[in-house]
Amino acid sequence: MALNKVDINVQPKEEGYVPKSKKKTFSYIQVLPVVSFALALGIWWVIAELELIRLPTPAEVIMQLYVMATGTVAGQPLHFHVYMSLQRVLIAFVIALAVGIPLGTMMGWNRRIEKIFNPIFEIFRPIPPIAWVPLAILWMGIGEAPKIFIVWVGCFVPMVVNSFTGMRYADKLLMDASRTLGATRSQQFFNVALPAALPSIFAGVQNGLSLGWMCVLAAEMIAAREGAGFLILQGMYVRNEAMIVSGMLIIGLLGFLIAIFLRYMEKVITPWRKEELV
Amino acid sequence: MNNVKLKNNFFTENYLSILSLSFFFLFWYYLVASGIVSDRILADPITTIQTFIFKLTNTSPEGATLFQHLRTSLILALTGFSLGAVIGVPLGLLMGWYKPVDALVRPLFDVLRPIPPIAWIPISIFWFGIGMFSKSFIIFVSAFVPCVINSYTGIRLTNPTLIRVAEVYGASYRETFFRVGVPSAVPMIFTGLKLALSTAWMTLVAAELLAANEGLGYMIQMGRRLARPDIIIVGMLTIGAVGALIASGLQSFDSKLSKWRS
Amino acid sequence: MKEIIKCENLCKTFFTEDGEEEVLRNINLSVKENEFLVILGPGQCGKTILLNIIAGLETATSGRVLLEGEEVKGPSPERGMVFQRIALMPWKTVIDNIELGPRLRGVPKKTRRKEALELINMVGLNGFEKAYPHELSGGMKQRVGIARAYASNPKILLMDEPFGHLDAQTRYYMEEEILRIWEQDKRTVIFVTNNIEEAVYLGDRVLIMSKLPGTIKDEHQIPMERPRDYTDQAFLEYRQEISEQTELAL
Amino acid sequence: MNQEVSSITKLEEYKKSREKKVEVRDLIKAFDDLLVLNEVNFDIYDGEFLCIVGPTGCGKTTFLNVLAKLLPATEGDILIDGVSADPKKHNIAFVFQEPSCIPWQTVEQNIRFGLEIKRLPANEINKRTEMVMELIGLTRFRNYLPKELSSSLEQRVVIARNFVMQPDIMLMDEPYGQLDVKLRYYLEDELIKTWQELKPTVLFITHNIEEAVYMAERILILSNKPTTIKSEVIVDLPRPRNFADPSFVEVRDHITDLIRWW
Repeated sequence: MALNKVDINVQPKEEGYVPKSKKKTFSYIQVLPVVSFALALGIWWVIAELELIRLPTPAEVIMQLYVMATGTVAGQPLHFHVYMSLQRVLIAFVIALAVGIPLGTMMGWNRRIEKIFNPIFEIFRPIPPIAWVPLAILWMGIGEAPKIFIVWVGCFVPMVVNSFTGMRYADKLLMDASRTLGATRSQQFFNVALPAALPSIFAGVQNGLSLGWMCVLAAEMIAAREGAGFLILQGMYVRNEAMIVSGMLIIGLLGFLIAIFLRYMEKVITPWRKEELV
Repeated sequence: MNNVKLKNNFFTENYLSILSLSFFFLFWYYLVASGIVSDRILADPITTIQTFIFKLTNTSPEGATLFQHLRTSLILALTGFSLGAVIGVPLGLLMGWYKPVDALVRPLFDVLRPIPPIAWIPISIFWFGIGMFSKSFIIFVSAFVPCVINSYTGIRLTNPTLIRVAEVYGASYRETFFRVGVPSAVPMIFTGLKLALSTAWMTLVAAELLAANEGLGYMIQMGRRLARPDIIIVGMLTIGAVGALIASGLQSFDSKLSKWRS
Repeated sequence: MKEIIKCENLCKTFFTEDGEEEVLRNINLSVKENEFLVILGPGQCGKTILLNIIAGLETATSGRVLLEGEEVKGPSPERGMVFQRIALMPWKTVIDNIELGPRLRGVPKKTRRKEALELINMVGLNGFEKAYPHELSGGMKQRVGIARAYASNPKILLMDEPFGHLDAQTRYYMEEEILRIWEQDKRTVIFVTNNIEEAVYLGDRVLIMSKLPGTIKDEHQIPMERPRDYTDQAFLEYRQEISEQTELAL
Repeated sequence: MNQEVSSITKLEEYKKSREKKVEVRDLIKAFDDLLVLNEVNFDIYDGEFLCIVGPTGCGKTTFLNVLAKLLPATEGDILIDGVSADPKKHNIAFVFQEPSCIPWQTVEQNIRFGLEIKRLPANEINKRTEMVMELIGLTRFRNYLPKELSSSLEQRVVIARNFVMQPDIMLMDEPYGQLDVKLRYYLEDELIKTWQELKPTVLFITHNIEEAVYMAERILILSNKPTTIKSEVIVDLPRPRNFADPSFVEVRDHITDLIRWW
């Protein structure tokens, strides 16, 4: 079959190279995700029905979600628990932002500030935020304060670390370029170092938020009367596995929404970056 | 910008750090000694050191020496961590290399991925009680996810030219996986391992705070119950130091293995 | 013609823990107004460091750099620089990158915007004002680098192997482009390269540097007129003559 | 006119005196409906140094990938010794334009890479590796990592890795495109010396006409897209050739007229 001799003068974009053996499995790939979901649901249903391990069937989970959404758990409606968790994370996150990023950037930009604060920071950095729970409770009882403090530690450390590396390893070439254009030291800070460090600072914000989200769950499981973490622990105590699993799905969904929000914010704050691969 | 002074001794370079550290410890000591902060909620540095030495060999008050706590925690963390790595890394590599595996596993993985490892504690205790197995399972989950993600990214970033080099010499797609794909993913695999380790170490503490009768997490929990801030601080600093030690071990192993990177 | 830049026995030695490394040894050169001077040297011969010293990004161990007779310390907009790794601000659009110099010097918005648009036209980037660097090809990015240097209205343009990273075909084209831009808005140029053909194609005069420690080994006037042809007889003779002087950097 | 007649008879004599090694039959390559290679037909003779001259972006990388069977042809085929070319059965070598050293392997391991894929016996691999490292002067660098080599040295390692395969056909995609003229001539001389020593069949693609005339026994000229063979020229200048001598310049200008693509 003679192909039509197409007279193209525009520069053709040669197809991205795909190793030849990968290509031939293209046909049934689209079907697989559907298959795997169906498979997963099927397996879940079978295990639940046969009581191999105490696992609620998907139907029970949906029922549980409905019950919790309309009724109350430990005296509070579902959205209240979710609201409390998010509120704790938000407060801690904002404080961490206000303290962590300036400290990290200043330490990265000025050696003297680094020499002063870094040693102390290095003592506390390796301590996992959840290890602060006992001391926090000892200091602040079991109200809101200790939970917000734990989440603050979780958000604070990655923000400082990433802002520091972002500033310290900002591309020297860009600094030189700005100097040849007549930039003063402070102009270099605001016009070059800070924007160049932005992606790394933002990575710190992302890590901080996901770590903070983990910490609020831990804090709520150890000493709380409300919150998403308390929800799933409560499910454990009343031995209602449907409540645990639905609680986990809610937490997973919230985590997912936070991640989507952050990816969107990344586009807003650093619109000039290429799409990452994965 | 001019050339570095030939001989810069340690003191002139770091006098600021030494000053700030000593100020920090003095301030900490002053807070407790002067009674501004009661010694029932904060222990001064001297007491902390004394307790540290005491705990090295004594089991009181919570029933195990520091070493026994550390041993329990390490065994738990490292079993969960190595299981997570041994299963997570190969899976991530296979997902990144073979489209069918990616299409099959990816949806499941993407559903479970946003659930933080700590959220697995209740269901794990519900299923397996509060024994060793339950906590190892939780730590396995916490280490498994970062290993899969970073190995997957690592192999996806393989330089396509190197794949063609192997294929031109007649290497099958499978052989290219071992000769080119896996070695080029090694640096990212290590990034995943380091992340997995820190997550595992943190999840361990959470699990031990909730349900344990030995381990560093249990020790600091008991410190709170017995109003012994010195035991809490000793426990916290040990957790931090050991975590940092293992991380630096992994780092040196990593820099040896991927020194080929520019 | 007036002398713009003069270097008087410039030396540079790096002092590191494991001993001293002498990089430049009494470099003496002077560049006339609107002269296109090429400094040609093998890979590691300190030519980039020499350029950085003239630009004021690095200080010499001894010797002086005089701009129109006065000694200079530190960088200044009169000495515009074009870098091998291009060094555009990835977060700024093309026009913002070009306006950076004037903005830092406090030039009012309207005038610097007008100048920037003229420069974009001069370097042939019409229509790409709002593009980000990662959307541009290598050649186009370097055009922005050139426009940015011109925006500071420099007395001298310092170019550090600006086409070193481009593929062969783009490189030939960019060599023509830089000459076209230079003819349009004449400035004194010091162009550093390790490519002999590029040196013969571009330079009024070519200085050849030896391997480390870098010294000026030889000087060649290239009185051919422009635009020159890579394959014409005289060009090949100059190329051969200079090729024999340069040291092979395997 | 006679120059026309004599060049045809020269071509016939040239072809009669040699044995066919590679045959390219009605090769067509299209991405969806975009035609890139348009019925390409030519033969390559055993032990020949054939150059193909074409503008950048005339689909020469696709052309080489199809020849090396890295990319399936839409129509037509490539035969080696009469059999359809297959990287697994035949020894195909490919020097890519972009750096293709295996970054985590030393120079010696890089050179052995292809031989190990072909599963040659160990002593044969050692013998050949030592021989080619000696021939191309890389013995001194055997334990260097690619990141420690200059770009020209790295390219020589890649060339050594391909020569050592004793390939049926060695494809070279503008390996010296980025290098300075002095360095390029040095490496071209080295390439010719190695080719004369080991006698593989070489297909060398470049946009630089002077380079093609300097090295080739025969030159094929590609048209612009969609790519086809425009014309064929025999270069029977004695070696070593000199770019300044009149007969060289005459051949070079003749080819420049034939091309006229810019």
